Amino acid sequence: MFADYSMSELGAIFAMQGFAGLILFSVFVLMALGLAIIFGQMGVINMAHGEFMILGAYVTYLVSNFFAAFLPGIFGIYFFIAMGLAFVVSGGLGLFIEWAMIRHLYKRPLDTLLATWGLSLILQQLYRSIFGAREVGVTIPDWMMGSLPLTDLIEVPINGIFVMVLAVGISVAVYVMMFRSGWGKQVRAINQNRVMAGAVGINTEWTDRLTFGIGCGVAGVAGSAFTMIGSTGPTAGQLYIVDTFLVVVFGGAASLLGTIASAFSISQAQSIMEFFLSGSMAKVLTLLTVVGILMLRPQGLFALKLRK
Amino acid sequence: MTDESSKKPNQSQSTGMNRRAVLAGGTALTASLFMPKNLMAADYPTAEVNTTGLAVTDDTVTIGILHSITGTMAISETGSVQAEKLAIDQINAQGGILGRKIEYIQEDGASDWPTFAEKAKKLLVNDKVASVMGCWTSASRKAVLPVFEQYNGFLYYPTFYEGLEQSPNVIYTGQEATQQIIAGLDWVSETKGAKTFYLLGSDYIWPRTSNKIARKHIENFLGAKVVGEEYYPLGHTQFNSVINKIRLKKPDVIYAIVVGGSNVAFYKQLKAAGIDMTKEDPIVLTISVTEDEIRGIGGENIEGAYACMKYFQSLTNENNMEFVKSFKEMWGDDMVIGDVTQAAYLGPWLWKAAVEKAGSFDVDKVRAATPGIELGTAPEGYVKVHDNHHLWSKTRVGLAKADGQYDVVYETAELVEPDPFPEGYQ
Amino acid sequence: MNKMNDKFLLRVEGLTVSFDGFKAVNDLSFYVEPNECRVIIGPNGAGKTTVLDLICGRTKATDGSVKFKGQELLEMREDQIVHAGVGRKFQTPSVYEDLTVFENLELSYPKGHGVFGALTFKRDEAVKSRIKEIAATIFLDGMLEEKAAYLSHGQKQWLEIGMLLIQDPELLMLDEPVAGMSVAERKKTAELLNRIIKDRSVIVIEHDMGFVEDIATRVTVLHQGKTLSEGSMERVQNDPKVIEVYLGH
Amino acid sequence: MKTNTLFPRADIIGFAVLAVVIFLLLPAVLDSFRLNLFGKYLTYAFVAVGLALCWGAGGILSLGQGVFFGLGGYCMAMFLKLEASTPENTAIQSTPGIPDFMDWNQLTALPWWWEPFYSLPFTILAVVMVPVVFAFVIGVAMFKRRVGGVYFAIITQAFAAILTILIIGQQGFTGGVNGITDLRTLWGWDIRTDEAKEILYYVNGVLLFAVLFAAQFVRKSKLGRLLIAMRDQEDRVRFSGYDVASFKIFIFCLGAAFAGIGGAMFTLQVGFMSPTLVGIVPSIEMVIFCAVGGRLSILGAVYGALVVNWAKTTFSESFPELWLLGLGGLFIAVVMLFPNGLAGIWSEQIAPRLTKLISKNTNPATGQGAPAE
Repeated sequence: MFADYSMSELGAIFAMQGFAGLILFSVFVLMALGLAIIFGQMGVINMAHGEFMILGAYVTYLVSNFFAAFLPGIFGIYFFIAMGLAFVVSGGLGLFIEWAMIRHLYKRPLDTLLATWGLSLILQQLYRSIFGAREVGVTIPDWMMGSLPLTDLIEVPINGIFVMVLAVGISVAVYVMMFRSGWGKQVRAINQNRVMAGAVGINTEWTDRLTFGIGCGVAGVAGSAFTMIGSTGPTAGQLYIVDTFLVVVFGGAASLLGTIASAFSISQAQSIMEFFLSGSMAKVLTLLTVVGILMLRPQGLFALKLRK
Repeated sequence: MTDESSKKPNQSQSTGMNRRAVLAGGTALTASLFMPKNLMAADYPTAEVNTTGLAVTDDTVTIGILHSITGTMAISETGSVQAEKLAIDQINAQGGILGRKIEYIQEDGASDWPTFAEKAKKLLVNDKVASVMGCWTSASRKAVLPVFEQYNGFLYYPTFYEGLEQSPNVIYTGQEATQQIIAGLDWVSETKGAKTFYLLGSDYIWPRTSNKIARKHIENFLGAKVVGEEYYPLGHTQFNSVINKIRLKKPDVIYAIVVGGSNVAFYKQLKAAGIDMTKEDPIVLTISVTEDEIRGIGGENIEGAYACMKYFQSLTNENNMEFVKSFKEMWGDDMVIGDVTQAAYLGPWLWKAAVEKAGSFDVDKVRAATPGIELGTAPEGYVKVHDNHHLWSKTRVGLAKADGQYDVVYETAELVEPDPFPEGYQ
Repeated sequence: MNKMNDKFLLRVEGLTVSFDGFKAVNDLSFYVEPNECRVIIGPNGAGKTTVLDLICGRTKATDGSVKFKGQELLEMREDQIVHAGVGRKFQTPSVYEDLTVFENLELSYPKGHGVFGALTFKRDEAVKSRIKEIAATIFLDGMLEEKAAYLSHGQKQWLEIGMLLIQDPELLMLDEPVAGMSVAERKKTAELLNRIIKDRSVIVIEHDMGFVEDIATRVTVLHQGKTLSEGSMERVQNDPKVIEVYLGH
Repeated sequence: MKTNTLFPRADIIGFAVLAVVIFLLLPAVLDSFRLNLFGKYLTYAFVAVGLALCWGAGGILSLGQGVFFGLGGYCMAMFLKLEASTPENTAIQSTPGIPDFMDWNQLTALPWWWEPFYSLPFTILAVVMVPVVFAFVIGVAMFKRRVGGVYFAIITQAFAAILTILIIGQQGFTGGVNGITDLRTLWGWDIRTDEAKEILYYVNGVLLFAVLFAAQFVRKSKLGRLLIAMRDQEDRVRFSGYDVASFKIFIFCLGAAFAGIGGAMFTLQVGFMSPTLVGIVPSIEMVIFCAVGGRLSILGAVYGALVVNWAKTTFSESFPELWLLGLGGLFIAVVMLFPNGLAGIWSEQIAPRLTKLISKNTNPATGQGAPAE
């Protein structure tokens, strides 16, 4: 396995694979954060999570077209505006869906799974009707598509760094919201005891709606960022759903830190295995390992031991 | 393949043919095909042209269109549907076939192979269609194949594919693997002096079989070396690991057969990783990216890569200029046309030619008339149907440009013979 | 094993459980004799319910030992503990609301507890008469065909007690059996409990001091996961430590 | 005591109506093509019935039933493929006598684990036992550790993903993304003819009824009541002295066995098996069949499979570009408005009125049961 490579190459392998793993880690974090908020804090299984992400990607596509047509001079920065808009649009749709659908199903978590699956089918068809069945190409500003050569073997893609910075930024933002703001306190209070939270004057209805909306909004930002590395088509969202759920569940559903830790371990494992095995087998082994560990430790990596 | 239908063709018969003669004959025929033959339905009584109960009336004939309109494959199959409808419209405008207008029944395979089989059966058994334009993936073709053989339907299949098949009930209008692969490898070896290759693909039969053929050709005929071969699950979107491997192995050529959404991810990540394809270090050679796919990838992300297939939208021959113009008129100016779309466009025309040659819609007669059918009006240039139901066609290499089009940098001097069961490559 | 000549039915020794460092039960020991009615009292959060959870296997102990008739309960699954002869009633009534009273009792009938047994279980005369007998004991003999969902809160509590009785456990653990009951129901329950504790050992958690006085053989006062005081009702009531905890906070 | 009899009157009517629909009505009104289609839909009903037990009664939602359906189907397909790959039929291959896709992938000998599938009895056993063993392993690992609810659903979903990737990736052994195609005969009997399809339809129907009887037996046994008890008060069941995990494992394995039989019948009637039937999407769709029919009702599950698939076919024939909207809307509507599905509409809306009409002196407690309940 190692025999084919020289020492310096091996060093470079580990450096590059470590970095590839970090990019994958950031991708997982971005995918999973929105879901971790919704699933972890509300217990809602949002099977349409991938479609919310793709909505963000389509928003980015539209904004990029708009800038290319009307504001070519500042095309280089359109991406930031697109991400903001993706948050607003996906989040807004999230608010609406919570109001129309999710709030009626809080007592039936498994049913949210079915209803949101229906939603995902509808969204896919809407995307197809509006944007066509083909993938759309999102033009990324040139400065984001290059790379920084460190040595002649090691190069660091700029969009990778961008995704990482974004992942860190959003994680911090979510952390601050959840643990340092009044809203976060309310969310956690509701998560622990809905009735009591309502009794002490927390507007549980609005807090739920906002939580769901923010989770969807974060998904939209993730989708917007993924236009740099992935495809944008009506069914692209389905590619992410299994990975995303596994990351969240593996981390221990209620814990943001767990989600991040689990994204880290899965991504590192996968990227190291990918180097020494073929891609398909690496994927199978990663999934099997995660599932195996989950069977031994169903509560996930991080979970509070609670007094029942 | 297992029944008598798939016996290997008698190769001596076709390989012995003088290709120049074929070409010459083709040019002559081109002219005659441009003239709409005014065939009147009255000259061909329904009872005579349709002895097997197909959906043929005195003034119409019904065919089926069977592609995925929904699901993951809709991305790829949309272009084929559009091309087939365009061809049907044009044929009808010229007076139809044997004086009958073509009507079509369109069914959705929904990217689901059992659904393809179900719909194929519906088209053949319930709708009695005279022929079917359809399928895209090998899996869908494999699913419908027994249906077509059982009910004696006639399928025009447009996609370039892995070969290893030859059914009496299918006409393969795309290239089989050796046609597409070998010319490109020869070209990159001769003109670019490529010595080392890294083979990469999505994990299913077409990339695997194609890479198998490529590997044999590279190792046995070019005397070059394969330094890596790798497959990723369909829909995989993370290619940083394989890009790292490629960087370490420093191959002269990355031979990529990645499909669908993975394509977009692969080329974007390749570019972002600092591999500038325009510098040709390494050269990226693909057989899976048509103009259609570039729309999703973004021309700027694949600029400098080479693609090897039989058709590019930028071909400058008259047939193609006319075809591109009509296609855009019908479906919009922003449309692009890829290899498969063009091959799908050939389907109705080839069928028309075969029916007229047979003077009948009966599948058996059409089948008997099909080998040797020539089409001078094909956008890709002259094509001819081989005894093995595949097409003789030229293979070309295109260089991807930032605007999403290919510059044709090479084309084979002569038509390449289809060889679905290539000896020495299995 | 000195199973036969052990004076105690249940020996709890050094029992400890910690939740992320917080020790809800801390090095707790106590012993229950056959036919004893032990009442556990203590302020909220003292760890009373957790002790019952630990004994019946619902919560896994961090340390210590719980021996029932010489068997180590901490190493057994919940259902094995039940079969060993320990029954448990929860604080909030937990009955199967979608099933009838009869079916609720039938499921608790100590036969056909394996997969195969449950498939081939026959509702014979012995089963029926035993269920009727228990139903009469718990004042529900007229309601056998009602769905449990339609019972009042008190009736559900009785039904759950009945589900335990039909198992005929040697040790019965009751968590606040009269909480939330009307005065009339409470009186009937006291009467019921007095009847059923006669021929078995019982551990009861209860706040109602009058009720405790009525039934207790001995009382254990828990405070912050430890025994604060133990003995007869009278002794405990006069223990200055107990008075301080209950009145001095 | 209604729950103690295997067939309360309402259930007898329900079974009889379904038998009339499957054995008389559908064959009478449908041509052989449509009948074959309904035969295909009915194979999904096997899965849906298993789900009605696991999920409806037991509260165990598996999003990986496609795995079991696929395993059963693949076992059958392996047998049929071996029978179709006689040395004469495959004479043009480099290695005659092995399935064509193996030859394309340079396999020169049949893998050892294909060998037993030359035997039909072994295959029939495998159709049931392979899914059951697989379910047993998953069940033991998960239920003994008390993984339940949402977690179980997601992990089973991951299994569906894993198996799909494996089948596609190991194409030399499995036929890859194409699946195992071009199946012809069963012990020399051509399964592709219209007559054969008709016979298979009836075989399918009979097997479905066998499965329904088994399911009814389980539901009406004490085990059935235990499942409901477990769904509502798992702890109480445990403290009534039951090893909850073993019951869950049992019902999960039973569901897997049903799904395996369905898969095998699918292979026989459709003529091939492919990984698209194993993955996440079909697995979720199977849950939807069950939900539409009414998750509590085994007969409802059958109607659910029929109605949803029929709607899917019809919709996609008439409005190919819109059928996903309809399907998605149907899911949402069922979950939000009719959580007990068709069976719920029947038993809550229609049946009470019917019962009132028919027998006025029936005790309301015993008269409320719908055939579908």
